[in-house]
Amino acid sequence: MSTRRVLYALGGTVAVLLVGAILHPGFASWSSLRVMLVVASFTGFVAAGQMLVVLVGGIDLSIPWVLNGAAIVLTTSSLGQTSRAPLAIVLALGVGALVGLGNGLGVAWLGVPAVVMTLGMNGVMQGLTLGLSKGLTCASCGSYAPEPLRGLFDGALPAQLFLWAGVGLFMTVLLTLTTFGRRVYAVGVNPRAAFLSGVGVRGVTVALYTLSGVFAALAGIALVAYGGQPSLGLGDPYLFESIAAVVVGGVSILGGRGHYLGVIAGSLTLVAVTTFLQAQRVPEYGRLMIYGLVILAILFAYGREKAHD
Amino acid sequence: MREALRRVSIGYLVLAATAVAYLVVYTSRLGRFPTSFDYLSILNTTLPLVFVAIGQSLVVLTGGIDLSVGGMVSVCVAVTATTVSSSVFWLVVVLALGTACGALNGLIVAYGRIAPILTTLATLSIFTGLALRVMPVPGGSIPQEVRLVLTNPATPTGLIWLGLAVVGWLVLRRTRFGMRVYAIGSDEASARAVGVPAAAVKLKVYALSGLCSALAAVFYVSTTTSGDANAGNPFILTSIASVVVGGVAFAGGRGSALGAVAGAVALTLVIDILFFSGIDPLYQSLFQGLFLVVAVLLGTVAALAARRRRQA
Amino acid sequence: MTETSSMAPAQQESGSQTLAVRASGVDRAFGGVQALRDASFAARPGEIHALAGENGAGKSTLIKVLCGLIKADRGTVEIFGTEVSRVVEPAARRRMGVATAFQELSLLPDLTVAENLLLENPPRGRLGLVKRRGLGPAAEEILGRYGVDDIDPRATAADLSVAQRQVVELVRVLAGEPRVVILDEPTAALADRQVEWLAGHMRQLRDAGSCVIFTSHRWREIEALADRVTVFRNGTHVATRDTLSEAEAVTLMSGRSFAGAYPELTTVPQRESALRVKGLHSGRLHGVDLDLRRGEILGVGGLAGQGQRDLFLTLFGAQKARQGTITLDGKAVAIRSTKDAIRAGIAYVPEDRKAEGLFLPLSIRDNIAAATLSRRNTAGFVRRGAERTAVGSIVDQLSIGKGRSTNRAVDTLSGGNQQKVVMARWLLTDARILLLFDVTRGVDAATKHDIYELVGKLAAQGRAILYYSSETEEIAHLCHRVLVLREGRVAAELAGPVGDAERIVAASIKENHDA
Amino acid sequence: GDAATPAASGKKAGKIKIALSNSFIGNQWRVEMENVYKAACAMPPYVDQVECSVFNAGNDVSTQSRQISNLISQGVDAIVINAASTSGLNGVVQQACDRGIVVVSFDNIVDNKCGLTVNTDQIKFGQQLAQFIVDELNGQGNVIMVTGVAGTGADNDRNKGAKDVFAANPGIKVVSTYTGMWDSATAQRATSAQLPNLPEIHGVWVSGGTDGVIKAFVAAKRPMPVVGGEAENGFRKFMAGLLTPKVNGMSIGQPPFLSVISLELARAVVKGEHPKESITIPFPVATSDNMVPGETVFPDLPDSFFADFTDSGPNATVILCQEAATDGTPCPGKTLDVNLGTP
Ligand SMILES: Nc1ncnc2c1ncn2[C@@H]1O[C@H](COP(=O)(O)OP(=O)(O)OP(=O)(O)O)[C@@H](O)[C@H]1O
Ligand SMILES: Nc1ncnc2c1ncn2[C@@H]1O[C@H](COP(=O)(O)OP(=O)(O)OP(=O)(O)O)[C@@H](O)[C@H]1O
Ligand SMILES: [Mg+2]
Ligand SMILES: [Mg+2]
Repeated sequence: MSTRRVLYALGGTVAVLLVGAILHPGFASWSSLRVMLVVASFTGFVAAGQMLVVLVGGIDLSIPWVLNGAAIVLTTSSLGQTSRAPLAIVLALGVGALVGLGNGLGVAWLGVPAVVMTLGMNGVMQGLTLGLSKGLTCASCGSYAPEPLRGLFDGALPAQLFLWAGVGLFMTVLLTLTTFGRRVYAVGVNPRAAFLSGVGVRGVTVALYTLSGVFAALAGIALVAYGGQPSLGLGDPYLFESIAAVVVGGVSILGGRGHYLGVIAGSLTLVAVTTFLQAQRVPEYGRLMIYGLVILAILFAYGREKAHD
Repeated sequence: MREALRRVSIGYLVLAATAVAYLVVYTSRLGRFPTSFDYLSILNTTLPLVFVAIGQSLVVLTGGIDLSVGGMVSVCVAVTATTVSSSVFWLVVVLALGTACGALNGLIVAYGRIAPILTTLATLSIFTGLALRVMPVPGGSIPQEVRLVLTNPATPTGLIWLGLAVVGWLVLRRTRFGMRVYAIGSDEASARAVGVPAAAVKLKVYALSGLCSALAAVFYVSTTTSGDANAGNPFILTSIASVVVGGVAFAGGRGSALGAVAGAVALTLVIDILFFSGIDPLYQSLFQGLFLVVAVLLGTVAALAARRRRQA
Repeated sequence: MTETSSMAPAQQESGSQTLAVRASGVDRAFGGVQALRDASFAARPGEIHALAGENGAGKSTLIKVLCGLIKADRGTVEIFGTEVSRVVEPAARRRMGVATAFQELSLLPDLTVAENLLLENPPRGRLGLVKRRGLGPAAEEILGRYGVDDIDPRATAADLSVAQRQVVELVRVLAGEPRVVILDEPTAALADRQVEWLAGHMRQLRDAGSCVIFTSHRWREIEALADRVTVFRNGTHVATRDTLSEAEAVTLMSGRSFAGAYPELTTVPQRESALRVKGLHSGRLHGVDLDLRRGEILGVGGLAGQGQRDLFLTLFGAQKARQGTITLDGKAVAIRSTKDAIRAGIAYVPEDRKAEGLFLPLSIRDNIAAATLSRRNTAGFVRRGAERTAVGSIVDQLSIGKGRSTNRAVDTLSGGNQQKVVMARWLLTDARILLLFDVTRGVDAATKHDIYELVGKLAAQGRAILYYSSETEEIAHLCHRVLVLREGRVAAELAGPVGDAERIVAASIKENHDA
Repeated sequence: GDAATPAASGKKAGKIKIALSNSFIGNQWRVEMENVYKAACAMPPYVDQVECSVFNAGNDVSTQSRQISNLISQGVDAIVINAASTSGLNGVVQQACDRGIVVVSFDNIVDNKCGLTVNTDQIKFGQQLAQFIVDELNGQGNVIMVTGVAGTGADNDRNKGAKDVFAANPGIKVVSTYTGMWDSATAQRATSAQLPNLPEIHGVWVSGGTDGVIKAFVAAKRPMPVVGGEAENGFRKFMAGLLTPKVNGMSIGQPPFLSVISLELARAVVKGEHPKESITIPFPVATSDNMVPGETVFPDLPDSFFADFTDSGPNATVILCQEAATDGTPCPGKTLDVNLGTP
């Protein structure tokens, strides 16, 4: 059932690329594809976390400022020095994990609806990030992300793509081969039954939100590596985009169904559509409208809920 | 329903608490009570959010969510600001436009069977594009007479509209349609099974949300006196926040639009509280985030306590 | 009305007086499952017509097609001679006088009883607006008309017990005084007294000229109530008869002959105590003591809603106890979560398999393995080979799904098989204590029989079983001992097999006849 | 109802009250703009004459208009505004004007004519950068335009100015136009994605996010075009040759010190030292040839930092130090001189 949706999602990507290649020669060339893959990888990272919480019927709206906060932690703690890079990465991921943990505890233990908990957390992170850094992404330093990180994007086959493949492998293994993955789907499909089967529903939920924070932080690290330095508002584009990637990737927003492979396809589809429209020099208003229509078309193709009968 | 009443009253409680806090920080800061100017400006600036929140609460009551309110408000603001100065008749067109946008959402959700959050995520993009098309640069205007009738800065005409909105909801609540909205939110499959025409009701609910967005747009243009194609964006999250603070259950079926109205006013008051308490502006969003979580947490705790009491 | 025939009713009765309901040539598939194939059915006004068949025979599907909840892939449906196949909308059928109580209840959990009853026809005041203050009294009046006085019309539906919900659902259907009444397993959650109550109203409607259609897995109800019986098997009409013996019916339903309802209670409980409970307070329980011995099947009887569910949930760690001690194999234990319970060797099989047991879209294997994941866990990974073996053997043992792949989603299975999947999950845990809560609810006769035998076998293996059923008869025959709960306390203890359900009922209501 | 208008009751003999109402603080430019405002307030003459306060509104018009209403209640003498919407605050600004409060808006200005504005000519911004590109390319070549946030006045004006210039030069071919959302990261991603589909590019016109665009060219190993862009420190590092490759470019920035000029205008108007007139200030312009570390480019500051927080040269409107922009602390031992020009 959900494997079929993965195929649809991949089909959607291929269709968008084909249409692009026909209307705009060279659009689907390897060099173009490679860049789109790199750009899509950021969405892919964020969407990995978003997918995990969506699988249990949740949602993570705190992604923008978790991402941004982690990005700033990375530069301020590494000061651009290679020797401090490992520590900085751990710290940045740790921030993501900590915030995710907070979200998870709020949702699972305090029973705050996910929308509220994560929306509130986004505000909290924004306030903390701005207040603590005084708005300077790297307090009086001109340093860049440490050299090894910036190397992620060099070469004909950038390491970033391997990193994304690694994330893909991790997600797939986690969800399909581990007992944790089994529990995730069980909780997503029927939390009450999962609880009565001895699944630690709260624990699973907390773990997933924590992972979502980690993935947002990972995206922050990748974006800093990509641009050299963080900026304020770095994460803003990724909120709705991560949700869109998840659903275009065939994950059911109601929980319990979906695979990360589809989300990879979904991320690529979205980037391809945007890139194509910009290449066609469609004005901004047209781009927004067509983007919306494409998402609708995809939803009509395979995102429909079961008929009530 | 008593359960629902209890939940709703959380929204009122939060409102009461913020109102008290507002009075306290205001008077301690300025050494006097708020004047009619303050009340009027609170009223007029809240009105757009109040309307969006009512629309949003209707959708949430059916178990859905409407992210496209931002886009609908933007389109309607753009059209209002560009046309109404030529003829007031355009106000009717704006309301129809909003309703049509909402009905489009409703059609897709109810008959296309696409989850509300996804539908409205897509149409948000479409409506925002449309708004940009109508109004590439901010500007436009609204006739002074319209302004005086809708959001008069000197007399509380806004109260009339707020009152009408409240009465509108109370009437709606006392129609079979109103009962059906709750039924669908409570359990859509069951509601259909007992003869509720779920698709038709949802279509109407989303259309009403569009109408509310259009009304919000009209009031927005009336308070600000001109328009902007991005005007609607902030309403997406603030309307959701209002609904939640107002005690409407996200799963649907529980709560009331009046709670959402209370939530909207409370959120506006929080801005004022933060203003007068002299919080470092860099930390402002931190407190807004905390407020949201704490308000909802209180609601959850109270509901839990109520349940305990009843079971004991 | 004396002719008996196994011809399809549609042909049989064409040309006779107007039929209330007529379906012919109906096909309906769910994904890969053909729930109805070329199914026919007809019922007349002024009769009570029972629809019988095994789990998954397609009864509920037919009913959903009749009342316009789902569309037939093929075929026609007529209501009082009017073709309605094209309009798939319960509201439209309601206007034609068709009212239905569904197998999975359709009360709206967040609405009050009053709102549920009056949703589509609320009392109106001036301007045609709903009189919200009138809802309560109006609902009280309706409930009163049906002699229901123990349900507060202002209570939220979600707070009612299953039986109360069933009653409200039935009142909602009956109160419309419909010309066609369809009741899908209306008695599954009802106590005997309530079944009598329902039967009275069904007859009354019949006598007033309505067509009453119902399904049940309890033959004695069909026998007592039905004017005619239609039997379905594998989604097809098999026979419609005026009279039918149970043996005949079983043969028609299952295609095999089948005798004897309850297996004999051959085992004897061992001496050692497996589970001892002292002074348990939780939910509606106010101080329950019990001692469950190994190899014993201990029945928990009593009227519905006397705290049975609280007892089971608390023992399983799904509900907090206010007070009391639990001793396992002589050692005091604290069971704070379902995880604790499972680790201690306790299993709970719930009544409501869809809501509390199954992960419908997941595979049979995932469903069965769900409670024992950590047993086949190496460094976080599932040992898939071991899982396949373990699940495979239990599936064979319980003959689930006729030997087809365990990769199939559980929602493609019939109700009986789904119930077995839940049982299988718990048998895999090797639990020494089984809490079986109304596990035969809505299960067909053949599967029920399988379950009885299984329960006996499990006891013979030395497992301790706490058994609750909404069918007192079952408890009377299956259990070594029966505790009767009343108002959260053990009111009586009967030695089993009790044999006569009346004794349990009597003990349930002694001293307090309107309880 | 209180009979006295709030403004009248709030007025005191001593310091005058001037508040900054900023629509949001989510980007570097706004942070610097607020910092220099705070720094100025802590320096003479403002530290003695003015009681300053700063408010942020989360980019939400209704929040900002609540704050302005509250400022009216508080009885401030002047309000300095960077608006969430050029049109959205007209109503409340009118109310402030009606109560005799001086309103000065800058950057994202308020339409309402009753308020004063301190601004730069955004059409000219677009023209000047485009003209630079045209000149450097001798009127011949492929150009891409990276625009800002659609639907805003500044974006529209900048694009219009540039388009006019490019259209007037038939040898220039605008081969691609897309939005960078005035954000380096977004601009970098969009440019990266477009480049494989584009022919050789000779000139790039950027409304904002310039360093991101350049980084995308670097990553794609494309020949570096002539760049006309904003005043991001990262861009200027490329222009100064501090980052490779050295970029031939012109950098014009919307200066963060607009807030300080607005503060001065507000102060002067309240004190009656300046007529109630709006002012337009010239853009600080920098080109690759006149890069001075510590003045127009800052090696020790982030790329996203706006390097035009201070004006320079003999006709400078205002001169500020680095701490003012980074920490909002006053420049050591200095009276701040703001040159509003001759009215
Ligand atoms: N929504 C559904 N999706 C998939 N399969 C279904 C669905 N509803 C019913 N089925 C399948 O259709 C077949 C007929 O089911 P139906 O519910 O009609 O049986 P039934 O005779 O009512 O059985 P029971 O006595 O258990 O209620 C079964 O195999 C069942 O699993
Ligand atoms: N479903 C009901 N059943 C019985 N009594 C009810 C019901 N609903 C309301 N009442 C009674 O009617 C009176 C009026 O209720 P009211 O109109 O305030 O309903 P409400 O649920 O508060 O509506 P809203 O959701 O619009 O706030 C209350 O005193 C309440 O006790
Ligand atoms: Mg009320
Ligand atoms: Mg059935």
